[in-house]
Amino acid sequence: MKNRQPAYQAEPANAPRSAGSPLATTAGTLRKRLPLTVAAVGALLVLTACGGAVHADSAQGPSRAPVSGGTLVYATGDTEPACLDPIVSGNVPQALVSTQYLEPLFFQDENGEVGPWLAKSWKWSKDRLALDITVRQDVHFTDGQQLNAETIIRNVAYIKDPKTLSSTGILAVEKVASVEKISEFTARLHLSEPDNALLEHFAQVWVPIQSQKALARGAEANCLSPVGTGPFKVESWSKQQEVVLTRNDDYHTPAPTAGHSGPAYMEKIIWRFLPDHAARFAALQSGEVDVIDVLQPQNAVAAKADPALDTLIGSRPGHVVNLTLNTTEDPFNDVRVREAFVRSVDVDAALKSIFMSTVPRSNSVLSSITKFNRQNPDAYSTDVDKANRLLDEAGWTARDSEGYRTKDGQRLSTTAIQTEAVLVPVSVFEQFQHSAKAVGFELVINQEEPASFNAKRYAWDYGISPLYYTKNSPSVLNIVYDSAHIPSVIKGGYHANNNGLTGPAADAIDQALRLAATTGSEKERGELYAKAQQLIDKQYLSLPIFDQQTRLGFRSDVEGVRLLSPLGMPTFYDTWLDRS
Amino acid sequence: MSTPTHLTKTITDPEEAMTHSIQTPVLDRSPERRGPAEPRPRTRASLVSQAKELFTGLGPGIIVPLVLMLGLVAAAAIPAALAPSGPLDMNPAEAFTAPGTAHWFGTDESGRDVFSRVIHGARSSLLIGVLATVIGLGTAVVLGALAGLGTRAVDFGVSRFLEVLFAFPGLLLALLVITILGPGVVTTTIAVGLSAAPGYARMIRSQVLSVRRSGYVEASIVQGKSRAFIVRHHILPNVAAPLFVLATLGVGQAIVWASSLSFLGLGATPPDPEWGSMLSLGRLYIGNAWWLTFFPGLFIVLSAATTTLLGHGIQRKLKDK
Amino acid sequence: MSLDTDNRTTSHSIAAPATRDTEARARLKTVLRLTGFRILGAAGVLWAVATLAFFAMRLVPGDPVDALLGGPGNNATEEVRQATRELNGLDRPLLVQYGSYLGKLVTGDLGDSYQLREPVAQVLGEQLGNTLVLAVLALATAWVLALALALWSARGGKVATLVGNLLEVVSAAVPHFWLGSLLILVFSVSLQWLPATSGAPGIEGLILPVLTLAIPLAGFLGQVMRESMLTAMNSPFAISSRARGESEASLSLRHALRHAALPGIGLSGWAMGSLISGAVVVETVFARPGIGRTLLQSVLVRDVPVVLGVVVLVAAIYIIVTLLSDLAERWADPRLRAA
Amino acid sequence: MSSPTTTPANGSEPIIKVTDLKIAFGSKTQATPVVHGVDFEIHAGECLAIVGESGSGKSVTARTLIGLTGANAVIQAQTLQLQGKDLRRNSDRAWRKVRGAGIGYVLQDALVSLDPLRPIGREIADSLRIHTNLSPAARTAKVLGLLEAVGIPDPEQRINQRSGELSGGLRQRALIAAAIALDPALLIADEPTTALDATVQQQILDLLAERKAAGTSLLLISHDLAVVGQLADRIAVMRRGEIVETGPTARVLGSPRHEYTQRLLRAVPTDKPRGTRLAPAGAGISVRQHALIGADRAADATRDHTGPVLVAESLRKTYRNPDGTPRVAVHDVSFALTRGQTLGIVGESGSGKSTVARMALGLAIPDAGEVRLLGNPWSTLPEKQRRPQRKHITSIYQDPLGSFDPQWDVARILSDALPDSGSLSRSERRDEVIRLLETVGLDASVESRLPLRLSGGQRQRIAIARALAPGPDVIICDEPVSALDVSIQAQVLDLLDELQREFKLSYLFISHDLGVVQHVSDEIVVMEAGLVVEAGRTSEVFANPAEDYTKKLLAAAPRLNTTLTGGIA
Repeated sequence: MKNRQPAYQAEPANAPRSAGSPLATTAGTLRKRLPLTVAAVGALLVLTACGGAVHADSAQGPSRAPVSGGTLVYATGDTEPACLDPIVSGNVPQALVSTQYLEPLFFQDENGEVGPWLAKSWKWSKDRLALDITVRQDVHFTDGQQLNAETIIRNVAYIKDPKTLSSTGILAVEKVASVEKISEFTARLHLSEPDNALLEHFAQVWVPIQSQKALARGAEANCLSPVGTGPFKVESWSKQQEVVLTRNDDYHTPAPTAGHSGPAYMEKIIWRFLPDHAARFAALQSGEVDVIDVLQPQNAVAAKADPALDTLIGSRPGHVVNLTLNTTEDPFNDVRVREAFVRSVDVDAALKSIFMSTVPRSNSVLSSITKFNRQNPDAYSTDVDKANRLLDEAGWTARDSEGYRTKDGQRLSTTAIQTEAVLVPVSVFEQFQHSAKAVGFELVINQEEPASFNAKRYAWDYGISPLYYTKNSPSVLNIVYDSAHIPSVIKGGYHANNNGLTGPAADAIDQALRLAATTGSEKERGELYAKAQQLIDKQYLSLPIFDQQTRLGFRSDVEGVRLLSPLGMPTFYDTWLDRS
Repeated sequence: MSTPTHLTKTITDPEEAMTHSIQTPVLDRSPERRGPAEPRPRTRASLVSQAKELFTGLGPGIIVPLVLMLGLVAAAAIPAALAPSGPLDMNPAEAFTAPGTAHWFGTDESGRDVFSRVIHGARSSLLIGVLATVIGLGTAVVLGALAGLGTRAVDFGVSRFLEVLFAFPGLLLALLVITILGPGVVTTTIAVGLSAAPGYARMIRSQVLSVRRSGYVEASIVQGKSRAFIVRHHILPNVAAPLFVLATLGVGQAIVWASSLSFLGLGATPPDPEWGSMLSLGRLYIGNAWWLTFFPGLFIVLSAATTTLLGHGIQRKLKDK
Repeated sequence: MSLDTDNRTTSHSIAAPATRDTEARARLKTVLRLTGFRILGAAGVLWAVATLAFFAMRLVPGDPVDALLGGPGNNATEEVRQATRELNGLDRPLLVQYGSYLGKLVTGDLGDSYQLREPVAQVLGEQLGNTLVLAVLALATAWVLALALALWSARGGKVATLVGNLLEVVSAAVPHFWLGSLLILVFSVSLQWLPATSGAPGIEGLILPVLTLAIPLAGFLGQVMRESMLTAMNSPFAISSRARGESEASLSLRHALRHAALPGIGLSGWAMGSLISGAVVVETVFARPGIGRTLLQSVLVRDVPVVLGVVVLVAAIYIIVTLLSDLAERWADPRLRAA
Repeated sequence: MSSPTTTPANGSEPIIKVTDLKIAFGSKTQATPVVHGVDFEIHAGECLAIVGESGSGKSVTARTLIGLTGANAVIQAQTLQLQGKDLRRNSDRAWRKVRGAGIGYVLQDALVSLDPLRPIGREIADSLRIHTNLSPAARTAKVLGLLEAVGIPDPEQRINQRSGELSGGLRQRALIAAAIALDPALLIADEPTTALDATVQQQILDLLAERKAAGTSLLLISHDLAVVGQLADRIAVMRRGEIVETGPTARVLGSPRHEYTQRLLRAVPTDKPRGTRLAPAGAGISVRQHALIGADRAADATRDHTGPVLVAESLRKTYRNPDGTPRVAVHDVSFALTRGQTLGIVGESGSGKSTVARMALGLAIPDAGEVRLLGNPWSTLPEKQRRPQRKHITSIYQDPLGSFDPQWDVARILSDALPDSGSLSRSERRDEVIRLLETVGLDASVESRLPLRLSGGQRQRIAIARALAPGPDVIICDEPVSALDVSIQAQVLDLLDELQREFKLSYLFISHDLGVVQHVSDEIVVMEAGLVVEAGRTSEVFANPAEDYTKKLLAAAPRLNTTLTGGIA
């Protein structure tokens, strides 16, 4: 490999947040040193959100001046979106591609600070129940429509229309009761209650600003060719094959972190869908494609050894990839058993072997780039003696013929559901199964296909479930840990909270989270989220494994590949091909 | 998934049987082929020599696959005696060791010995193959016998039903079965078995029909034998022999198809070593650790080819007889 | 039993030239009659297939609403889910849904894909070409490979027979995904001769997938073809031909090849089915768009209309190919025409 | 040891000359000899017939002349010359030049000797393509001429047909046309008329006679003395790889010198009165088992039935073709079979005689008319009621092997055929099996064999034993000797005759072979196209056939010159 040091911005600002964590890495070291991770960001499971921070950008101090023109072939390992407009549903695969042609109102930088983008300025009312947003006056969508206050009104209405079938977007504007036009370029959002995460929501590509003219065509047409203000526009979409994006020649609204201004260098991007990991990497190796994502750890190792290939890996914000424990039934209704399980398995060994040391461990339920994350290695370290002690205390003292612990004739056993598309490969479970057995804990692995995986998850038919939730805000905790989101323990159906904890311990967590969401003070918000994390850690509701990541592999002659905060999605605005 | 069955079409197809019966007398008339003037008498005393004759009569066409098959069966029966370590013994520190003296087939991502896992995997892979074939043949025998022995209406009904099943390509049928029942070894076995069933059934039907129309069944009717007698003493025994060949040929294909389902993520439950799922996991590491893909694949090919060769050998043997 | 055959030949020998026209017409009538029956039967089979698949998909765990909402793992609220259900008529009684499905099916309407949000007919139309190109090329390649191997090994003495037999048996035992992976490893990654995926236009992208599909099939066809080729080479008509001074090479080309091809033609229907099964795997390995991948994907996300569409389409293809191969067999083998 | 060398018909160079030809099969070190040194020669325009039974080595000898003996054959000869050229050291290429051009070869079974997938025109044109430089058009013209020459009507249409679309006779003609395409000096015809109906057989023989008249030398291979008698100038009788006797046809047939030749001639049933022994005494079987179980036991009321044992009244049977059109196999057939007598049914293939047999056996149910057995209803009964009566009527088939379950040994086949097999003890049953075997002249040791391992004659005897086992009144014999060699046929016919007299059996004897039917039948029924053409006392019908069809049939039947055969006796 070409050993050029990437001009990856080192981000000291990032350090305080993640200081104290062994994870504290600069982007510089991340790139290549820590090519990450695992499996498919099965968009399938990806949830979404707001808040949080950054990570990203990349690219290199090129040896020569950027060249304009050419076609970039990008192969994604994520599933093909059903709709190119991320308002409809709202998942990672949509975010990946729509980052190239859609832009939100605000820009959230790597420190979690929100700044202007399509919006020029904003102003909260005293009671924080109204927000005035003034947009730039010089922006036209690629269909000629000018950006104005009406645009915001139409976009919010579109999101809220039940026929649009929005999932992520509708959650983001949940608190927005109505929108009012103040002037040609200023709109006022009226809220039903204060929402600390609202600006973060409007900094997501899942809540982009689209041409009202285009939206008026209806969801079906809009899905095929959403119209935004981004550096590229959707040219065509051959389902199950590729999306073709062409350059927006009038582009002049780059994100604050962009490396240049004016139109993008690439003339065209072919966005191909290649879900098979081996095939995708082989395609990169043979030069059929220029960039791939969902780069497997073993392939990252191979890319490292290949001078023709480079890698770029960055974390995504939100709830980390974790094993969520179902507290609604035996044996995880006992916190001692939950901790014993967490203490018995060796996450580090798994990361070292299966991921070939390419993925850093997470010791927090929040991603290392999410604001207010609090790494807690003491809580999640392996400690077999303690696991044994806890299980003894919990009454699992007898042993059966196979060496498993029993209580009242019942074997200490739990079932993990697993599916290809989630980020935790089955070999990790196999190792956990092996180490759990050492303390007399039986772990049964149920491999499922995505649909039955979710069916079981909805029905609470699991002991352990691998999960994550992408959102650029610590408020992701409100979604996945608030006990209000356990609506259907019996009935089945979607539930954001998958640990199912109720009772006083849950009440304490709820209280901290709810206060954090509405408090007017950012400092207090930080303290409350820290407290909530502490409570969550203590209850051992989940075992954090690693951050979700964007993992790119690309040909070494592709310059200027960057990840865009806050979601860590790749952007090809600065990208050019060093091919002569 | 019904592949092997079609290969034996040559012997079971009534059309074919007709051409044979036309040709046989011709061959019989050529002097060098003319039946033995005085066939060797068989006495009980010569049991030993008979056994000897049986074995020398087998030829390498049967002996080589037979020996290989015995090896695989041994691995399935007493894996612990053959494998240096347990299939689940982990040592993450030794992950991805290349094949060598310590680990003949290398180690996998959790540091498990691939050779031991391949040996232990023989049991589930062979079991899937055998059971799937048993399920397929069992279903097929019922359907085929119904069609072959039943009235015209029953035959019509069953044949149409088989046609419908045929219109689902094997993997499609298996996919549906698995999505309904959920993935796992048992389901895979059932799915593979069921999807092979229509092919078998069609052949059993034609075999039953050809026996039913044979001269000896007619002779038996003339003797006043009952239907039940004819079914029990003529049809069943004469349908059973080709069935055995079918089964042998089917096992190999069942193993291959089961492994394909494992590849699609619908197969065996981890951490049980099963060649298909080992292979499909190993395929992710094909650029880094080829041995994870190569050896399980090799054993799938080996066992499938072995059963096929064995089936062919027996088929030839039956034909010669 | 032999009476039937005897009778037939006698009637032929008696047939005067004048009756031959009527005879030909009668034969055409027979073919048309049989074809008519087959078409009726085909419609019945399609109906049964659609019905079976329809109810089977209802037994499958997992909620089709997820497919409508962007796949399993969407975080739609229960209200949205219910709205979606109503919007798509999934809240109606099962039999009503079945009735409306059948009603649409008769008019050729396969419904709209839950996940892709376009008519199933359009989805399949886009994908069918890819898979057919792959399958037909693979079938042709398998034929060529199998015939070449049969020709070579049937004439080449003991060693060639053994090697030929081994090659056939082993290729027939190779799982597609393993073969595909190895081919990619060798030809795309190491040698970089051929692309690993079929995205690129042109023939290069097809070579590896076609080979992956063709080689195991060639193993099967080869076994059958060689068997009938050997039978032909040892049959009285071959001796008869040798007695006219025909050389072995010419004999195998002029006589045996046809006989070897016959079972291949007869197996085409089955081969097509197995190729479509194989396409599910091969299209996944080579990231190639097509019916197989669409099927797998739609089964996994419970995109019911697409699954049903694929099932019906594949059944139709199977029926058509079987019909064609029967006709081709009758055309190629006059013995069948008489029967 | 070999027979005296043939006398040249004239002084010219023989077309083919063979001396001391030895053929063995197997490896060089361990070869099984099949032909032990035969000599013969054929001159221009001459026809030599090699006659022998299966296994005599006659076909191998013929094939050796064109170098197609087989891969593992070891051949030695003092002389092997075609038109003076030594063939012994021929290379493969040289052999190919001989085949088709120098020697034309007509294989025995035309049904399978033409490629079913190629038009006969192409098959015939092959020799032309291989051995000449004729253009395709010229070849086609020549083929048309050949088709004309061998008497195939409408050559323009037939040229594009495949063997499956032709009748047996036309196929054989096409095969001959292919063999004579290049007008070879020698034409070898290996059993050219086997499996053909009598009338067709006669036409083929006429065709071969024409070729001979045109100057082609003929080597005729046959098992049938009557067939070769018409055509051959000289006959060589072959047995176990040796020529036992050679001589001019009239002499060999008229005053055979070798005992084997005499035996063969004696075995020909044609024109031999009913009851004449065909096989020499000692080789045949005399029935000693008077106490035949079945006969004893069957002495029940039905035995007392006087009048015909089997009566058919206006039988009619229609089958359906694959395309759904009806095909009438039997239009209207009536007959009555008297106890202790044989009724012969004779007809060519497709005449419906086998369907009649099936209806008599209750295997096919007549659409109209009725079969009565021992005066009782038979064809009208439901199968369940027919079953207990089935012991009264049994059958013997043309293909005994096909009528035996391949997995059953002889003992099981026979003991299974015994009536009430439940009431007999194991050893009683075994005794009866052995008595049955002895009755049909077989050694008890065959009881443990599979039928597949028995010779054709032995198999047919087992079939007869099985038919006897239940002690029947009527036995339906459907072409029971068609697949047998002459001498075996003679033994089987003798056996049937003796059994009939011993047990007062009645036979319905179905055959296409007029000679056999004439020999065994008291009365005959001549069938054509599902109809009875003529019926009556055998002697009368044969002496004074009333119908044209019968006359044609009788005329076509090959027969030995009676005055000559009379000389043997």
